[in-house]
Amino acid sequence: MRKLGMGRSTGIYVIIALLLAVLPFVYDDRIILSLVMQVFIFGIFAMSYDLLLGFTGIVSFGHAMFFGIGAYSVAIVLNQNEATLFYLLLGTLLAVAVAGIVSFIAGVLTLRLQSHFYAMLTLALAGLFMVAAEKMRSLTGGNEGFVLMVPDMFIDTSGPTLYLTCLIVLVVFFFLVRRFTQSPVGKVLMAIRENEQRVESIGFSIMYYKVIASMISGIVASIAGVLYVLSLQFVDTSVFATDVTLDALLMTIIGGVGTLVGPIIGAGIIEFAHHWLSDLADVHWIFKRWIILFGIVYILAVIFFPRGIVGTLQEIWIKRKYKKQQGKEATKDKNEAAS
Amino acid sequence: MKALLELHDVQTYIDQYHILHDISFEVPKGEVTVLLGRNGAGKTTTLRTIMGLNPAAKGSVQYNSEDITKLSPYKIAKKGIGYVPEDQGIFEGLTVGENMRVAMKKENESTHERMEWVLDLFPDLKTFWKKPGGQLSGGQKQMLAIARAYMNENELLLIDEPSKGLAPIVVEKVMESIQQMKERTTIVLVEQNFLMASRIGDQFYILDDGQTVHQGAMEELQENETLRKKYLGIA
Amino acid sequence: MDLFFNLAINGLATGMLIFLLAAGLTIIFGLMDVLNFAHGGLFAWGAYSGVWIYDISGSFLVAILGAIVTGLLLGALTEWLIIKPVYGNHVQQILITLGFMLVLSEMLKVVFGPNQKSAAPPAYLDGSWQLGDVILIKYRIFIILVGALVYGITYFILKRTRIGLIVRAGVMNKEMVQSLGINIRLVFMLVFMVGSAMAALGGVLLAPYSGVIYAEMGMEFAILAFIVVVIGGMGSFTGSLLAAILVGMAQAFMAYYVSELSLAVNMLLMFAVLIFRPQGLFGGKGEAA
Amino acid sequence: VGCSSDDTASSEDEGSGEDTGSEQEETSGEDAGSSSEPVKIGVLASLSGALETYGVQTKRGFELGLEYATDGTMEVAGRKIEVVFEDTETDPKVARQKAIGLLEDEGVDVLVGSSSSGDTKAVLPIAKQHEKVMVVEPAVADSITGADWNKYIFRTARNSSQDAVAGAAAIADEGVEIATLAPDSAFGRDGVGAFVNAAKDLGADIVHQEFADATATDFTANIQKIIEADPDYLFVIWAGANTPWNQISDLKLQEKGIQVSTGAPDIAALKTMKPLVGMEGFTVYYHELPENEVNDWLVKRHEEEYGEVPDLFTPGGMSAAISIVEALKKTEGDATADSLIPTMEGMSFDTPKGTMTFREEDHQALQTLYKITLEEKEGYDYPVPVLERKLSPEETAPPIQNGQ
Amino acid sequence: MESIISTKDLTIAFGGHVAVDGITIDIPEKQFTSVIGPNGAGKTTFFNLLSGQLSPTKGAITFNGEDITKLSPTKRTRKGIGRSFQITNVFPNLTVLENVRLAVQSKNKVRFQMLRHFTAYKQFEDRALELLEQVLLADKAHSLANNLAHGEKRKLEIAMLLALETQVLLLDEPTAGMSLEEVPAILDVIRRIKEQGDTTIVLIEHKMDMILDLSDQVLVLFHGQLLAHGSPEEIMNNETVQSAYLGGLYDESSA
Ligand SMILES: Nc1ncnc2c1ncn2[C@@H]1O[C@H](COP(=O)(O)OP(=O)(O)OP(=O)(O)O)[C@@H](O)[C@H]1O
Ligand SMILES: Nc1ncnc2c1ncn2[C@@H]1O[C@H](COP(=O)(O)OP(=O)(O)OP(=O)(O)O)[C@@H](O)[C@H]1O
Ligand SMILES: [Mg+2]
Ligand SMILES: [Mg+2]
Repeated sequence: MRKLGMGRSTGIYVIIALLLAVLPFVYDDRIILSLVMQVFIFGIFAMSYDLLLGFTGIVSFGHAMFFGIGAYSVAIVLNQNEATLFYLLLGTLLAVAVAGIVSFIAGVLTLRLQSHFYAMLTLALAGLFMVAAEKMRSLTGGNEGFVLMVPDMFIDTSGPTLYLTCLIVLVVFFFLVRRFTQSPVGKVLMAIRENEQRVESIGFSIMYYKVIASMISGIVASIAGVLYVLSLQFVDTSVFATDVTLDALLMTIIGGVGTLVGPIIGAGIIEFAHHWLSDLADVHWIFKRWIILFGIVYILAVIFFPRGIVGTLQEIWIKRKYKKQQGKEATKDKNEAAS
Repeated sequence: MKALLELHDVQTYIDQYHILHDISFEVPKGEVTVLLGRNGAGKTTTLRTIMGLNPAAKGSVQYNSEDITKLSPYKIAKKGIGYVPEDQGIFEGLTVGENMRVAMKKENESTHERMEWVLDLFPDLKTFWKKPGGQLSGGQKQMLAIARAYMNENELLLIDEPSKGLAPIVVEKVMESIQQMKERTTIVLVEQNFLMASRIGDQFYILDDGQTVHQGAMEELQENETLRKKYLGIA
Repeated sequence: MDLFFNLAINGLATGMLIFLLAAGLTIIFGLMDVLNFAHGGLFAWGAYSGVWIYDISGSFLVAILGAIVTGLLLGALTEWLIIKPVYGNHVQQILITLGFMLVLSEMLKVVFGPNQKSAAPPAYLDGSWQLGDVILIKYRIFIILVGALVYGITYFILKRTRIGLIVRAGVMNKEMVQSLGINIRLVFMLVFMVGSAMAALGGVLLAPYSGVIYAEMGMEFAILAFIVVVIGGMGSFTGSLLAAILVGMAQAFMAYYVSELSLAVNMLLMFAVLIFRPQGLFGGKGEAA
Repeated sequence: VGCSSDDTASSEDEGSGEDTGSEQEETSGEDAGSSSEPVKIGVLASLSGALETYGVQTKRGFELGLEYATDGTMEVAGRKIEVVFEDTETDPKVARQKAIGLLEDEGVDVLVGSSSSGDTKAVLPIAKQHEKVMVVEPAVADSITGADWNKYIFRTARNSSQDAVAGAAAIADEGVEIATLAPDSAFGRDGVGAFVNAAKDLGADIVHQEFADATATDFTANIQKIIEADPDYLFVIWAGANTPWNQISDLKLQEKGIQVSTGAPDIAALKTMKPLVGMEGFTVYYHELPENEVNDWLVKRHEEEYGEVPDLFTPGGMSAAISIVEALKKTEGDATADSLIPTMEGMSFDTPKGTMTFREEDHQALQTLYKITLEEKEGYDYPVPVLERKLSPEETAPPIQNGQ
Repeated sequence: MESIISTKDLTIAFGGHVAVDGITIDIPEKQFTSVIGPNGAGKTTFFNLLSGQLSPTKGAITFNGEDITKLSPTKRTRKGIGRSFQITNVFPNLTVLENVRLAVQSKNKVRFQMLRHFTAYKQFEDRALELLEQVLLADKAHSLANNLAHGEKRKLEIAMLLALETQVLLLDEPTAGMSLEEVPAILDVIRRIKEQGDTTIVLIEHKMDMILDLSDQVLVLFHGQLLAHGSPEEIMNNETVQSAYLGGLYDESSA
């Protein structure tokens, strides 16, 4: 039965992905399309965050670091060489390598401690990366960043090529990460989230698992950074900012911690809410202060959807099932009593 | 005699789960009432409902003829009800001494006397006075939980499985202490140690699947083997 | 030597200012285990309301009191509306307090206008004394004194009364504390109000210090406060004081002697502490004081 | 869906100044070239967030500029002018999205913006892709007309180098010893670099360069070092909220014979500079400084409209509007880049700051800057910039940095 | 008799307080050893040392002739020392079935498989369900562990331990808080394992009847030291044990 359910959800995801893939050919509001593309990019990023937070129970306050590593690796490689696909791939490999190494080190240093140490260490590291990007001005142009050339096929950032690339990367990583979370290793991660000490005493070394989670998460995040810089054709130190981490965090929480689709939906909600609320500025003066409304959305989300959108839906679904079951049992009891 | 505590048709939900279906019983003043029943029968939930920690959705809890069903836990506690929870409720980061201090509503002569009495009862607590509660052994935690509840002048004590994890000699001490407390305090006891329950209980209720299914005087249960077999699975 | 004194005194003053900022956070975080990202917002509101009151009343003392009252009121409101539903859940605390932070900062612009505001110390705290080549800036000495006072009073309350104990117990096991007849909800609210008032006090004192206040100041300084709390050891009140002073001093001396690294001082300090002494400089047994 | 922006300030609400462009009809962005169609201008500015004040100044200036340049008709060469303002939120990502929206969904012919250099840089490549002219205002980074420049980019704002040259002109002279203090960022470093060159050209000695953490609250160490260097002047380049002014005065720099000099900021920030009364420096604009009709009109209209005087970047917004309208007059309404670029290269136009000229090589507008002293004045709650002398466009012309 | 675990002068001190004090003991293979002693005697701490949760300040532990004093708990579990905990220690937000399945997975050494779906390991699930049947918890298989009553959690704890199929089982008060009715069922489970005869069991309990019923040998700890050591009968008749540990209660209960 579970197998069947799994197949069905996969089917639904594939259909949604296909619908999104034809979107740019039937709908030509470029601003919406580029917004959707941002949702893909931040969906990947938030998903990587959820792998840490939702599945392994690790909080990071410096996840932007990996995003920034991805962005700067590609930007610098493309800027220092020719803007060809080859160098793009090379930059991406560099991003993955650097993100992998940094997440490995951060993980090894702090993951044996309580989880907020990882949070704070990554915060510190992200800060140091930001300063480094600022200081290495010959490479990075300092905090004002630089405009970069991208391979020809991606020059039209609002065209379908980049859009489809982002979508494909999202879909691929979604299924990879999902498979990962449902693998035996994924199950151990969830167990670690629940009770670390107990995981050790049933024979798993938690350090390996936490470092694996940290690395995979960091690498996936760096891929999001790569796409981001492609979509922006510009990079500056703001990619390392705490705001970026907080965005991922908010997307994850709003969508539903520990659900994988949740963060992607969260990314969609935040990007679109942001867009629409800020666009309303002329309808009424209050919308000029749309940030207030945005903040209120967060507050209401916690109060009414404490487990995020997807988490809350799941909960409702489970409750329904339970009620039904109860109902069945009750009628069964009655029947028995009657006989 | 007027009952100190009465539960009428109490029903309790935890989240969406219907845990207590129909609990009714009376606790006469000055006696020890024992709740018995298998794992998951709802004993702990019943005590929590009385304390207001899982308030009843239907039915009522009367204390001193006053309806306390919907009161918040601290108000209920203030009315003179003490509680020893099943999981001991130790403040793990606070030392033994601090655990005791938090529990004391006020400090005066009588609490000092009580303190001495309690520390005589459980000398271990004195030894480990400055140790964080989280580092105590299982049995020591249990002692601390009981000791805390003894610190105040309570009219009613709800005690959930006090003998759990205690060495036989300490179990005996706890029994004695409950017997001493009985002179001043009414007690509701959840206890799996039948020997202990039968020695200090005056009357019993048996819970099953969230319902009170049987009640009687303690002697009745001691004498009636079929009853014991039926509800408790022991001879 | 004069140079050393100048740097040290200014470092100390900066440290005390950071401490005032972090003190509320430590209390709320250390005692109540609440990650309050709106702390910076409360701080900014303290600054704005204080400066506003100073402008209309002309009395710095009234301004300070006004900021404290603002802090208390906002603290009560925050606890009641925002924090109450999320005790014990860090993830939700982050989301809801960040949301509230946005509201608080942006409301500043609605109420006080979007421009930055200037603030100057009152005449009796303006200027400096010169002793040889050592320059004592009056306002900074004042900050050091206020910081010491706040520390002393808070330390006394935490050590000498049952309140600190009750709050910590309440965090470890709220149900049990309630079962002991304590209205932990009320206690939490009071503590939160005090923490917010400290933030507001920090805000109003910062205003003349840096000469200017702006709506985004909250977030900027809140991160600094968090860093100090971590360096000091989560929840250690004395730790925060010492860590704040350390950060203040480090900023002053690093800027002088290793100015290339001055951008990274805070992060490097935190990095070093996390690697070599992860429980924080003064953290240990979860002592609140 | 629902994203078509309604904030077009069309001629209907001319003179109302309020941005209630509610009667805006949908316009298709296609073939904007035909002369019956309105010319559409998209303005990117930080209308919320940290740079909100700058964004609002630009917006007001731009609206008034159109009004001025078209004599209130909001038409040029028979074509109506429509403006769409978009808020970049000082976030390059948003800036870019908004720019794409303006170009592709709104079909604007010319872009203007924006308040931060980062936002602007993120938009430069899009202007190029879409082959649309972009007038940069008020972002200052040199690289916009330098390394990151493309031929579609014009700038009415002054750039960092111009600031620096003006700053140098205000104080540097043969044998004068100068120390600098600036934030440790690209903005600060570029600015100091340009200043140092300009000051040296004028014969001054740079005795010390100090860079400070822009978010720091304590500048004691930095100021100590400057005191030790014992210059005649301290030239400060500062942007950002935590200002060093209080400490500069508390540590008695002036009494130690060190004169402080800097660029005067907008009025809100001037209020924080009370300790610097007497300072010599320069400014981009202060409404009492220029003497010309355009400025008189601006000050008057601005006071009517908003009840306050124009501020630092208001004339910039106005200049951008004027430059576009003037260019369109010359092309007779042809808003394509092909005809606008040659027209605008070398074009001179009258602005509240006097005549500006887009330099042919890098499209940077050469313009007047002002040497001032800050003085206390009756009726002002901030130190008032008082004119010492005008620094002519030629005098402040920055080096050409785009390799042309 | 072969000994499977031996300790030599095993000692641990927390600050000044010596919780386990120079214990030298051989635990015979495939036998049932019980550990008794007053509260705070150091029984749980002794277990923590054996299973690696704590490392000793002094002394050594050998397992199957190999020195394991420095090994992590994980390594020791893999080598064959499994334990249950005195305080309930499960994965609260996973279902009962998942709790057990994780242990089964560990037993089968599926550790770093990250690409196959977990349902590909159907046999794990079957085995987990089988274990839940054994401890009378099958009907709760799909509840969250968090929602179990106390006694039910104890049973889950045992199921997880059994899933590891280790050579040695360290049981720390497995039946504390379990209802009278169900204790016999759990005892049956333990007894069955004992009768299969290939597992070494070490049990901490305060229920004397259980100890008497099951044990081959009994260790008595007192203030961290090994006070006595012998057959159940010998121990019951030891006067010090009588007065310090049992008090009067035991006599009556056995009577
Ligand atoms: N938080 C909860 N959510 C859902 N169900 C719960 C929760 N807590 C308890 N239950 C269920 O309620 C029932 C009664 O639990 P309760 O703890 O009252 O039993 P008990 O009689 O005290 O059992 P024990 O003797 O094992 O302590 C059990 O079946 C348990 O699974
Ligand atoms: N982590 C620790 N830090 C400090 N002291 C500890 C720690 N763990 C245990 N102790 C102390 O060591 C002593 C032995 O504890 P242990 O838990 O081994 O007792 P036990 O024999 O299992 O008792 P019980 O029957 O009550 O479970 C106790 O006094 C306890 O307070
Ligand atoms: Mg129970
Ligand atoms: Mg024990």
